[in-house]
Parts: sequence; C-alpha cells; structure tokens
Amino acid sequence: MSVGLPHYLVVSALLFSLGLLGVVARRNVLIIYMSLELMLNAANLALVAFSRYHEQLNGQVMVFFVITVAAAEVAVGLALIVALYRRRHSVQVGDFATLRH
Amino acid sequence: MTDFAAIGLELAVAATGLAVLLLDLWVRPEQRRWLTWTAVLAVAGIFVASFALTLPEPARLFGGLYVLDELALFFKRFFLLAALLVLVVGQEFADRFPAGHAEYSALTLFALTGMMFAASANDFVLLFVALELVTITFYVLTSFQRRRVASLEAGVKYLILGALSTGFLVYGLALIFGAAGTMNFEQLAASPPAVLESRLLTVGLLLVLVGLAFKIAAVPFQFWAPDVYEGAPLPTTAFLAVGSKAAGIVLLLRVWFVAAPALTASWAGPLLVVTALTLLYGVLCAIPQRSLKRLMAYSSIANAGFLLLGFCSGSAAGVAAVLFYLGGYLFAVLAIFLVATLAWRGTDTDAIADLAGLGQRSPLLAGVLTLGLVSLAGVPPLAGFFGKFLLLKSVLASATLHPGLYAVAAVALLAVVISLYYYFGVIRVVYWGQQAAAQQPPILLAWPARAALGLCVFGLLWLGCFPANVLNLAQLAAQSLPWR
Amino acid sequence: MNAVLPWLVLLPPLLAAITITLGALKRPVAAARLSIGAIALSLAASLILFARDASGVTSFTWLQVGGLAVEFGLRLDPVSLLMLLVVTGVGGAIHVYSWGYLEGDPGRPRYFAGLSLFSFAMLGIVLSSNLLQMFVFWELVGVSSYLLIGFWHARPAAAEASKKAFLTNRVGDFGFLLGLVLVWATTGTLDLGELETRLTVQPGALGTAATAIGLLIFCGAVGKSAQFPLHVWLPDAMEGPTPVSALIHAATMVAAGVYLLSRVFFLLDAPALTVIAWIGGLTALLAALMALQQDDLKRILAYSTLSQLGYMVLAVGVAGTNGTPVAAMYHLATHASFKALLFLGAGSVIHALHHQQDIWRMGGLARRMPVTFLTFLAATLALCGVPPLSGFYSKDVILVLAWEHHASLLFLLVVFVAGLTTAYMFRLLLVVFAGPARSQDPDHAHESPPVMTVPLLLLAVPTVLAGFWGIDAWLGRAYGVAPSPAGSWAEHLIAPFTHAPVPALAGLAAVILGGGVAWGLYRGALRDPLPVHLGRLSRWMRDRFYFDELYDRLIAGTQDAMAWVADAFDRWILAGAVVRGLHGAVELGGRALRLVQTGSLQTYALLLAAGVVLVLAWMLFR
Amino acid sequence: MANLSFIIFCPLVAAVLIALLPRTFNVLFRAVALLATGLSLLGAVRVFAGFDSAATGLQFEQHFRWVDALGIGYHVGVDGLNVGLVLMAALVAFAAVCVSREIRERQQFYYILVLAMAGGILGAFASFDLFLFYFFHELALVPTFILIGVWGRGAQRDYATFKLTLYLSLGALVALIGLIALYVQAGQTSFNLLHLTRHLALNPIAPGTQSWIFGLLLFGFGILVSLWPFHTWAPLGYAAAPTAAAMLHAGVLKKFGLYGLIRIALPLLPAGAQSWMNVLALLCLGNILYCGLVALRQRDLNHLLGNSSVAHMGFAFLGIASLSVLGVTGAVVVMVAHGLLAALSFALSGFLYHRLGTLEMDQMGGLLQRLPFVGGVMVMAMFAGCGLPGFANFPGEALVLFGAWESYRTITVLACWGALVIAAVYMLRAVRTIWHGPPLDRWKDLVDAPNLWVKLPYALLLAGLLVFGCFPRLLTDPMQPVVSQIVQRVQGETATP
Repeated sequence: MSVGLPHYLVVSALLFSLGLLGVVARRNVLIIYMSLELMLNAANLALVAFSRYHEQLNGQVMVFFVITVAAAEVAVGLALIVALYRRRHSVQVGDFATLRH
Repeated sequence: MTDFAAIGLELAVAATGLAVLLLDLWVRPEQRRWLTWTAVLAVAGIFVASFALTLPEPARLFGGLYVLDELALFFKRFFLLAALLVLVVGQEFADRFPAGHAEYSALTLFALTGMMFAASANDFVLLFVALELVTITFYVLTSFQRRRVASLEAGVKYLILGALSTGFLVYGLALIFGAAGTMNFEQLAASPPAVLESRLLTVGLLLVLVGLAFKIAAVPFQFWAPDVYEGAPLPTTAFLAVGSKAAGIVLLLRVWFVAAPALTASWAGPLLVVTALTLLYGVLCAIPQRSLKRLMAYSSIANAGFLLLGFCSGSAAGVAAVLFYLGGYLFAVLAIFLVATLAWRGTDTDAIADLAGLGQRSPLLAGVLTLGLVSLAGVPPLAGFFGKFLLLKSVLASATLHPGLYAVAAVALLAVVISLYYYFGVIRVVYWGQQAAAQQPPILLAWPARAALGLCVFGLLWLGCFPANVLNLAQLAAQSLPWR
Repeated sequence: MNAVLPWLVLLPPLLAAITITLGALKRPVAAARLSIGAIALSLAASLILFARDASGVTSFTWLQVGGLAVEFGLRLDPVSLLMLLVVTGVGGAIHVYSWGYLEGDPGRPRYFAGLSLFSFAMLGIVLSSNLLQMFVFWELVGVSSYLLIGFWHARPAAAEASKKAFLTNRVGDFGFLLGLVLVWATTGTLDLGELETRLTVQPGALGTAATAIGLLIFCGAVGKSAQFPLHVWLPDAMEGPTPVSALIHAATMVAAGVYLLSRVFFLLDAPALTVIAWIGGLTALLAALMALQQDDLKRILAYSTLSQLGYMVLAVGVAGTNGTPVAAMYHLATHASFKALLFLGAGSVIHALHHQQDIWRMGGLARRMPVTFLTFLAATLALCGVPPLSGFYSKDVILVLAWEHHASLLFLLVVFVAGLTTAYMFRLLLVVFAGPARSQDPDHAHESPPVMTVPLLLLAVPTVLAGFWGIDAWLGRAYGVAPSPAGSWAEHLIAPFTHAPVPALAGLAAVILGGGVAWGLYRGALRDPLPVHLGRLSRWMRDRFYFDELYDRLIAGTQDAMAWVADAFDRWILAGAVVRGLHGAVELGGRALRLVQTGSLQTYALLLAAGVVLVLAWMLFR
Repeated sequence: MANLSFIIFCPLVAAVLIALLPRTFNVLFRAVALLATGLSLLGAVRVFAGFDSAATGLQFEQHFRWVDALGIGYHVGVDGLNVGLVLMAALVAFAAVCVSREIRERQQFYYILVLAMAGGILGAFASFDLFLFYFFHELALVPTFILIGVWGRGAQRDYATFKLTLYLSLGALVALIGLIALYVQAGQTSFNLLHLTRHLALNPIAPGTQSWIFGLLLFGFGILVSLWPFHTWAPLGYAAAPTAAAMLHAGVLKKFGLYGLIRIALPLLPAGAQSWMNVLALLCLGNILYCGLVALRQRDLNHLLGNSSVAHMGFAFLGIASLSVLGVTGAVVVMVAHGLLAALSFALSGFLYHRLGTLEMDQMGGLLQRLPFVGGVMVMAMFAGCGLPGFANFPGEALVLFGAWESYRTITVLACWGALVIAAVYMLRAVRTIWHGPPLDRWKDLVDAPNLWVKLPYALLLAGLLVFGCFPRLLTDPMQPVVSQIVQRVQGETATP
C-alpha cells in the first residue's frame, strides 16, 4: 500500500505528542528546549504533507517561515539559558521558582 | 496605493530602530539620553503621520496577506502611543539597566513593528510571523536586567511557555491549512460549508485560539503572566500589559470575526465561561498581593476578561467598546508604571508598601497614580468608567437575544466591586500608609517625564469627560469587520 | 378690626420668646419685661374680644397637598373666649409672680422665653380651628413644658422628670395622631367646623370607626391631662419651679385635654363616652388616695389636680351623647383659679421656708403668713366644695349630671372622692398652718413680698365669686342651651339645693365627714398617724401604687429588650456574619487561588497542556 | 448667576483652581472654597426664589451635546421635585465648607476633595440625563474614600472607609445596570429622561422585564440610601467620617437614591413599581423600627445619629411605597428636611468631637452650662429629629403617614410609633446624657462657639429647618404638578388622593 496523507499525519501527531511529553516530563531546561523544537518540526511535517495533498506551495512557504522563526527563537533562548546558568549554576527547572504566588 | 507605501509606517519604525542601534556606536555615554529622546520624537512623528493617512476604502496588499483598514489604523496609532510612553518609562528606568540602553529602545521599536504588522494581519502566515516577532523580542526585553535573577528566571519561563504556545499555534495552522487549503482569513470564511463543519478545521482553529489566549493571558492559559510580570523590568512589564495584550486582542478580533465568523458564532457559550473565569481569577488573586507588579499582572488578567466581554456581545458596539476600553487601559497602566518607576528610582523594590507617604513626598505623582488606579477601577469621570460602561451596554444590548450574557454581566459587576477593593488598597497606602523609612527627599522630575505624565492624565480625563470623538473613531474601526 | 385681634392674642408671646432667645439671653430684666408685656397684650386683646363676644374664623392654608387641605385658622366662640381669659388671666398672674419667685436665678431669661413659648402654644390650642393645627400646638405645649420642667437641668431629678413628661405625652400624642389620620381617612377633612356641620346633618358619617376615633383622640387628652394610664409624669413634674407647676400643672396645660374633649364632643359616641367616664372616675379615686399619704406639699397639690381632672373627664363622659360638656368646662374654669391660687400659696410658703417642701417640717405658719394663710384657706374651701365658694357650684353640676343620668356607681364614687378631697386638703391645712412648729424652719418664716402676695389676692377674687358669674350660662350658649332665668344672687345661692337636693346634700355631707376625719386625725399631730392605722395600704398609697416601676418594666423594659435583640442581630449577624463573612470568603478565595501559582515551570507547562486538552475535549464533544 | 451650570461648576472650577495654587497658601484655599460654595448657594437661592410653581415643565433649562453616538447629552434643569433638593444641597455644601475650620493638615487636598463632592452632588440633583445623573453622583465616591481615610476618626477608620466605598460602588453599579437595561429596552436611542418618558409612555416595556429592571433599580438605589438589609455601612461610615464628609454624605448623597427612584424608576416603570411596592413597604418598616431600636442601644453619638438618619430614610421609602400624591410629596419633604437635619446634627457632633476629643456619650454630661449656643441648637436639632412640629421633618412625616394609610394600615401605625416614640426616646436620652445633669469638671474649660462667623453654618441650617417647617407650602406647592403626574402614570390614570 502506498504511503498516503494519513500516514504523514499520524507521524506528525506522534512527533507532536512526544515533544509535548518531553516538555512536560523532563527536568533539564535544555531537553525541554529540544522537545519544543521537536513540536515545531512536527508542524512542519504536517504542513508539507498538506501542501502535497492540496498541490499548493503555500504550505512549503510556511515551512520556511517556521524554520526561520525557530532558529531565531533558539538563538535567543540558548543565550538566555546560558545567562541563567552563569547566575544560578544549574539547569534544573525546579530551581527557577523564586517568583511564585 | 502601492504595497510598500501601505507599510510605510512599519518601515519607518523599523528604520528608527536600526538608526538607534547604529547611532549608539558614535554617541558618548552621557549623551545616550538624547538618543532615546530622538527615538521618542521619531515615534511621535510617525504617530502624527498616521493621522495623515486617509483611507477611502480598506486596501488589501501583498496578495491579500496584509490589510490596511480603519481597525488596523486604530491599533497602529494605539501601539505607537504605547511605545512612545514605554520608551519614556524605559529611559527613566535606564539607571537600573547594567548596559545596552540603546538596545532596549531599539528592541522596543522592533516589538512595535511586530505589533503594527499584527494589526494588519489578514492571513495566518502574517499572524504567525508578527506574533513571533513580538514574542521573541519580549523574551529579550523580559530578561534585560541580567544582574537580577528574577528577570532571568522570568525570561526563561516566558521563553519555554511562549515557545510551547507557539508550538500549539503552528500545529493549529497546519491543521487549518490542511482542512481549508488556504491560509487567508477571507478565503477561509468563504470556503464551502463542508470545510467549515470539518472537525480538523475546528481543532486547528482551537489550537490557534489557544496561542492567542496565551498571548492575552486568559484563563486557563494565564499562569505565565504573574511570574513574568513580576520578574521583568518595569518598562517591559508595562509594554507586556499594554502592547503585547493589545496585539493578542487585535489578532483575536481578526480570527474571531473575520476568519471563521460562522464557527465562532456557535462558540458563544464556552466564550462566556472563559470570560467569567478570567474575570474571577484575575480579581480574586489580586486581593492578597503585596507587590505592585504582581498586582498589575492579575489586574491585566482581569482586564483581559473585561475585553473578552466585548467579544461575548458579538456586535459592532461590543468591538467598539473593546477598542475604547483599550484606550483607557493604555493611559491608566502606563501612568501607574511611570509613577512607579519615578517613585522607586534608585531602589530595586516593587512592594506597594514602599509607596507609603508618596502623598506628602510628591502630590503630583500621587495624584497621577490615583487617577490611573481609579480609572482602572472604573469610576467616573475617568476613561476606565466609560470603557466599562460601553462594555456593559453592549453586553446588555445583546443579552436580550441570548440570556446567558446576564450572568456574565453579573460576574463583571462583582469583578468591578472586588477590583475596587485592591485598587483602593494602593491608594490607601499612598495617602495614609505608615511611613516606614525616614522622610525621603522629594522626587525631582525631568521635563520628559513631566510631559509623559501630562499626556497620561490628559488621556484619562479627555477619554473620560469628552469621549465623543475617540468613540466615533472606535465605531468606525468596528465597522471595518464584516458584520452580516 | 375683628380679623386682626385674634392674631394680636396669639402672636405677642411668640415674638417675645423669639426676641428673648435671639437678643436678651443675658439680660433678665429686659426678658421679664418683654414676656410680661406680651402676655399683658394678649390679656387685653382677649378681654376686648370677650367684651365684644366675637365669633368666626380667620385662616390661611398652611398645607395643600392632594386630598389633604390643612387650614391654619383662629376660631372664636364662647368656649374658646372663656379659655382665652383663663390662660391669659392666670398666665399673666403667674408671669408677674415668677419675677419675684426666681429672684437672683441666672437662667431667668431662658425661663421667661420658655414661659412665653408655652403661652403661645396654649393660646394656639385654644384658638385652633383644625385638628392637625391643634396637634401641632399640642406638641409645642409638650416641648415647652419639657423646657420649663427641665429649667434647672443641672439637677438630675429635674432632667429625668422633664424627659419622662415629654415621653409620656408623646405616647398620648401617638394615639392622637392616629385618630387624626383615621378622621381624615373616613371624612376627608380635618376642619372642626366642617366636621361638626357634617355630623349634625348625618350622625352616622364616621361609620364603624367612630368609637375608635373617639378613643384615639381621647388618648391625646389622656397623655396631656395625665389621666389614668399616663398619669405617672405629673407628680414628677413638680421638679420644675413652682410657678411652672402652677401655670402648667394646675391652670392650663392639663386642662388642654378637657378642652380638646369639649371641642370634639360631637365626635364622641356612647361607648367612647362610657370609657371616658370610667377612666375619669378611676383617675379621680386613685389620685385622691395617693394624695392622702404624700408628705411633699407640691406633690399633694399635684395629685389633687389629677383628681379634679378626673372629675372633669368624668363630667364629659357622663354628659351622654345628647348632653353638653358644659359641666366639665365650668369646673375647669373655676378649678383653674383656685388651684393656681393653691400652688402660688404653696410657692409662697416654700419661698419663705427657703425651698423646704416637706409638710412635716412645717407648722404654725398661720400667724406668720396671714395673707398666704387666708388665701390658701379660701382656695381649700373652694376646692372641697364648701357652698358659697365657686368650687361648690361647679362640682355640684357634675354631681347633678351623675345623679340625673342615674350612673349610680359613678355617683357614689364621686361623692366618696369629694370626701377624700376634703380629707387630704384639711390634712394639708392643719399640718402646714395650724399646730405646733415641727422644726426650727418656720421660726424665721415671714410673709412674702407684695409682688407675690398681690397675685394671690387677685386670684382669690374669682375663687370666691366665680360661682355667681353665671359661667355655666355663658358656656351653655356655645352649645345652644337656653340660659335659665337669672334670679337674685340669694336665689342663686341656694339654687343647687332647690333644683336637685339629693346630690347637693350628699356632696355637703361628704365634705363635712371628710373634714371631721381630718380634724380628728391631724389636729396637733406631730407624725402622720395613718400608716399606723392602714399599714400596707398606706405604703402602697405612698409609693403611688408602683405604677412607675410597672411601666419601667413593661414598656421601657420590653422596648429596651427589643433594642438589645435588634442591636445584637445588627452587630453580629447582619454586619458580622453576613458582611464580614462575605469579605472573609472573598479574601480566602483570593489566598487559595493564589497558591495555584506554584512558581515552578514544570507545573505551568503541565497546566497549559492540560488546559489545551480540556478545551479541545469540551469543544469537540459538547 | 441663576443658571444651573454656574451652580454646578462653581465648586468644580474652584477645586481645579486650588489644585494649581502652591501648597502653602492655607488661608487662600479656605477662602476660595468658601467663595465657591457661597456663590453656588446664592445661585441656588435665586433659582428657588425665581421658580414659578405654576408653570409646568423644566425651568432654568440648559442642554448641550456631549456624546451623540449614544444619545447622551448634558441636560440640566429644575422642576418642582428637585428645586428644593438643589437648594438643600447647596446649603449643606456651604455649611460643610464653613465647618471644615478644624482641619489643619493637608488643607489643599482636603478642599479639592470636598469641592469635588459638592460639585458632584449639585450636578446629580439637577441633571435630566440618566448617564449625567450617574456620572455626577459617582464623582463623590473617591473623595469620600480619601476624606474618611486621611481625615477620619476612630480605630475602625480603615474598615469603615472600605466598607462604605464598596457598598456604595456595589449599589451604584447595580443601579447602573438597571439604567442601562432601561436604555436598552427603550430602543437604545437616548439617555435623556424627557425623551425616555415620552417614548415609554407610548410603547411601554413588558411587565415582566419592567419588574426585574425595577428590582435592580430598587436594590441599587436602596443600597445607596441604606435600605434595611443593606444599611450596616451607614452608621459605621458616618462615625468614622470627618465632619464635612459626614454632612455631605448623610445629608445629601443619601437622597440621590430616593430622588432616582422617584424621578426615574416610578414614571418609567409603572408596572414594575406596582409589583415591588409591598416588598418596599416591609423593608422600610425594617428601616424605621429596626434601626430605631438599634439607635436606642448606641453609646457613640455619631452611631446614634447614623442609625437615626437610616430610620428617617425609612419614612421616605414608606412615602414612595404608598404610591400616592400625599406619600410621594411627603417623601420629598422628608428628604429635604432630613438633609438639613443630618447636616446640622453631624456638624454639631463634629464641633463636639473637635472640642471634647471623644463622642462617647457616657463620658459627657452637663455640657449645656459650658456650651449654651451649641447645646441649644443641638437640642433643637434633636427635637427636629423626633418630628416636632415647627421643624420641616414634621410636615414631611405627617404627609407620609396620611399618604400611606390608604395602602398599608398596620405599617403606618408601626411607623408612627417608630417616629413619635422610639425617635423621641433615643433623642431625649442623648440630650439627657450629653447636655443635662451636673456639669463634669473634666469639661470645665470648654469654650462655646466664639463669634458669629463660627455660628453661621449652624444658624443657616437651623433657619432652613424652621422656614420649611413653618411654611411647608414653599416646598409642596411647586411639587404638585410633577408628583401628581408621576403618581398618575404609576397608578394608571386612577390617582389616589
């Protein structure tokens, strides 16, 4: 049987859920950050699949936008995490809880 | 009107931002203040220019990606005004920044550009790009005080949760594109009924709304707001409360009323519940707060609830009420943050108790703070009251059609009364709070700060006492949405 | 000329009161001159009116709202003319007397202002043509008596007495006002003249509410004239200066109640009249018994006034629906003069003994104060009803009424009370003026100055001669009763015995019997012998049958208890539980919700994801 | 000078003027405040005198466009109903400023707030536009909060000021929702009262909606006027408030709710009024009896006066509940009379507090010797409080009793007992403990009101009470046309006498 749209969607959904699970379950900020990128890529996969299904290029173009934005986000995010590490010498999420109630 | 002439305003703002960055290289450190004032003057110039733009009828540009109509113009002027005041607050706050004063102004301007693009979004792509430009700039603005752990911690929290909500948003986009085959709002609205009923589109749209709800901090996506507002430096918190929230609102307006009016009409019930919960959560949590920034965070959540009231009524009057309310909200919040910055100059506190005795120290600041708080509380003769009055009127007007709105009006009433309690709690501290420290020296105000205070007070009183012309502008903007 | 005169009677005392309060609060002489001048002016005007036998109403609309039209009018007819003379005459004497009595007292301007205000209010009641207007002056009389009784407000006893007087009057006024409302509700008008014509045309106009209206208006009279249930305030009102007691509690204020009854006589139907008669009788009996065992000179006179008022109210009640209140008014007129004389005499005695009021510390004053003694003796004889004097004729008319309307039980009561009256008056006379000096106070007593004795003599004239002035004939004209043929004064002297021998003789017998008993018991007595004979009854009479304590526990007690409950409810439940409860709940809600913000990034991400799932699930499977 | 806008904006402009003056000119602030309120008082007297009671419709009318999009306009005018109220408000405002002599610290801010309140009150009573009516009333909310907070008295000051502000804002908001619902039901064309009356006369709202809108207005205005279950804020607030705030609040602001009920709720929602009147009659009985009994137990003078003012409001409510020409006229007379009375008694209690430092009645005694003038005026005020004829309260209460007899017999009897006996008991007990009795040596060096200037406010208020007491037709005649028209609308053409 040929690989159709639903297959891609299932893979994309799985990727998305894995990413979400990673963000919620892991304690290390960097791992969380990677799971976030995973979720974005899941969306990219879905976009490409739909673009092929509709024979339109909009989806593909959208993927470029998503990738550039993800790159910008990663740049800023890592800089921030490094700055925080230099101040708190830890990347464990549990330690950043001074702001509460 | 060619494509590029239309985005002239955004280009000008981006150019100013870049100019500020470049000029910073040649300017001596003590003259850095003049750099910010030039940025302020530039933004003011662009604000005035925006009134020169007359639109016979809405222009759709960049292949339907970007729309320039009265609603967009209203929000662009709103954002320009907000950025103008935030720049002044930023300059007054500059002594507490370790370095990079010019960078702060530049980043504010870039965020402003993102918001102005968001105001004209007519396509999910532009929605995503504009939203991300604003959000990523705010990651940096939030963690600008590198020496303060709280600022960094707030930055990281905002980063992770912001990215998570962006993940949901993008996935929603993909599903919408999958279901409807188009990214454009108007084309989506015009797509055949089979598409509109499909569950894929519903899920996609919901995920986009989750992203936007996160942006305006509505329940159940408001957990980030208190910590980020408290951690971020004062000007950033101000800009978050006003600029970022308004950007969320204008995108929500576009999606709710332009992208899928048929679908959202049936979602009035859940919207009522979300509005009521947002109102109650924001108002109740604010009562025991000791820190002004955290109090303003919960107050901004409550105000998100009030803004959603306009959506609940689902009428042109409701949208006009939302726009007018935002105007009053802008002047009130920025007045409060400006006074807080000036009052706490030199100390790194944000506790309300430290405002004690402001009434004696500087009656002007105390007066402006009181006006701001009273306007937020919604007491005449200030802007907040007329905003809430318009919202209540629109809700009660459409309540005759579906009675659920009476319940939400009652919740709004309770929210106003409870909000009065904590806003007046701050006034209490200012005027008859026990003066802990020794008699501090009276505060000296530079002329720009005085001018900004004057602008805020003028805004509050003018919108409160003579609301006619701004109301007309708001109603004109509301008409540009496609009402059946 | 006729239209201005009534205002000339009414307004001078008011103007005097206002000018004193505004201007002369520091100048006693000016205040006294103003006040006495005002009452003299009123006296002159009323004499002219009396001579002219003027009648008619002059008025202007005071209130005109919806169905209620209230005229502020002055009405003149024989009854009101007589009362004008009584009020201004006796009042004038007392104004002059007060100047002497209050020598050296710093508060005299305030006293004279109060006196003028009282005169204005009393004249207002006499002249008013409208029930609501009468209620207005009713209350003004109440407040001016409050000011006068509480003249020495530094003394706690006087302050309490004035408060008690005003509050008891207010309870009576409560009934009076309700009566007014009922009259207006059933007939639509409050004007006396209109009411009278309407009721003579069709007697059933008041319908079922007639008895209720009668009794409610009677409540006003009970309050003001200190009749049975509301009599507790009069004895305590003796705390005020003696001229005040004389003016207010003998001549005018207490008589207002009887005047009111005679004014609204046409309203009263049979059942109301019987109730009025019995209340009057009961008050007369009770007061006489209490008077027998009092030791304070002024309190004895106070109870005697109460008893005589009981007589008058009884006279109104016994007259019956087709009768006339002439008997009551006649007794009122004569009583005003001799009771005022008794009070002023007592005042002169007290003044001479430097404010000593206990009769068992006096004695043998006849020799030292001849004028006071003689006038006091004449007034006592008139009060007891000894023939040639005025009291005999007016009391006899009441006896005749009771006898002819064969209210046999009431007749016996009246005769018995006449005996009692003679008993306690002779007890007073013997202990104060005759017998040995019971303490060293009387030794340096001497006759009062002329400014006090002249009024005594002036008042003695009507006390002795009023019987022959044909006051009852004069009054009869107001009620359409043909005057009987005027015989010589000799026939008039024995007229009562010839017309109705039985009541006249019974009265005379009671007087002689009472006098004998008093003579036996009190001639030369050093201590009061009665407690020995009567034991517990004497103690009851001395403590005024414990009505004060009863009222304290009954009315004041329940009201304070209800107040305590209301206050507790208000403080703990309404303001406490409800308001503070709500406030606490909201505050608690805030504190609890706040804890949801745990601050850890982990929970936030989890909550956000959970939120998304919740929203999706709810929206999809709605 | 006799135009209404001048009367309203005199205090407001003066407030702005004072704000601009430097912080040290204390005497100047007081002078400007006195001048402003004096001028508006003169204007109010001119309006009252110039009012022609024969002419129907509005007089001294002024109409400007404000927010046309919603049909909101600045429309002020005077007819029989509010001509007395405007005069009373101006008189109380002037007296309040006169009495503020005892305020020593932060005078500039004090006078700004008091003048803002005064302007708001005058505006509220003169406006004929629902929005303007609400807008002016709310001007007084924040000043009251700050006045009680900064210059208030007693330990419970904070709690009292918050309770008062929250209660009033809750009441005002509930009333606002009622007003907006009214506007919506009337086709969202305009907020102008005359327009609404004409419009609703032609096509009335469905009785069902009328009753819940009237319910909202009743309980909204009820809270503002301390209707029975919502009255706990009044005594507490007045006991903690400085003299001027207590005078303006107890005397004038309390009448806003009643005026709103008579002016807006009755004519525009006749069916609604009919359905709620029995409830109102019962609640106002609570006011009269319950609060009268509570007043019996009070030891603090201001608590006593606060409770007694709540009890008096019961009478005004009873007048409205009777829905008769007599009742409603009586209610308005009670409003004017009680305004003057409450202002006078709170001014005097303020004088006492300033001299004695306490208002605990047990610690006072025999003060009449030391303070003859203030004592005399206070005794007169207390007698006016228990409805003595000669003072304006008596005609008001008599009219209400006559009016209410038709529809609520037992309630009228109980109200009469409450007014005549209970009021007399607690007033005379107060007089007995404070003024009569042996003078305590603790207060031997008290000084009475020294000169005419100090005595002026008390004399003015007392004169007002006496004039309206002796000549009630000054108030009742102008009212007749308006009140009979309102009652006719409510009764549906069968006006009871």
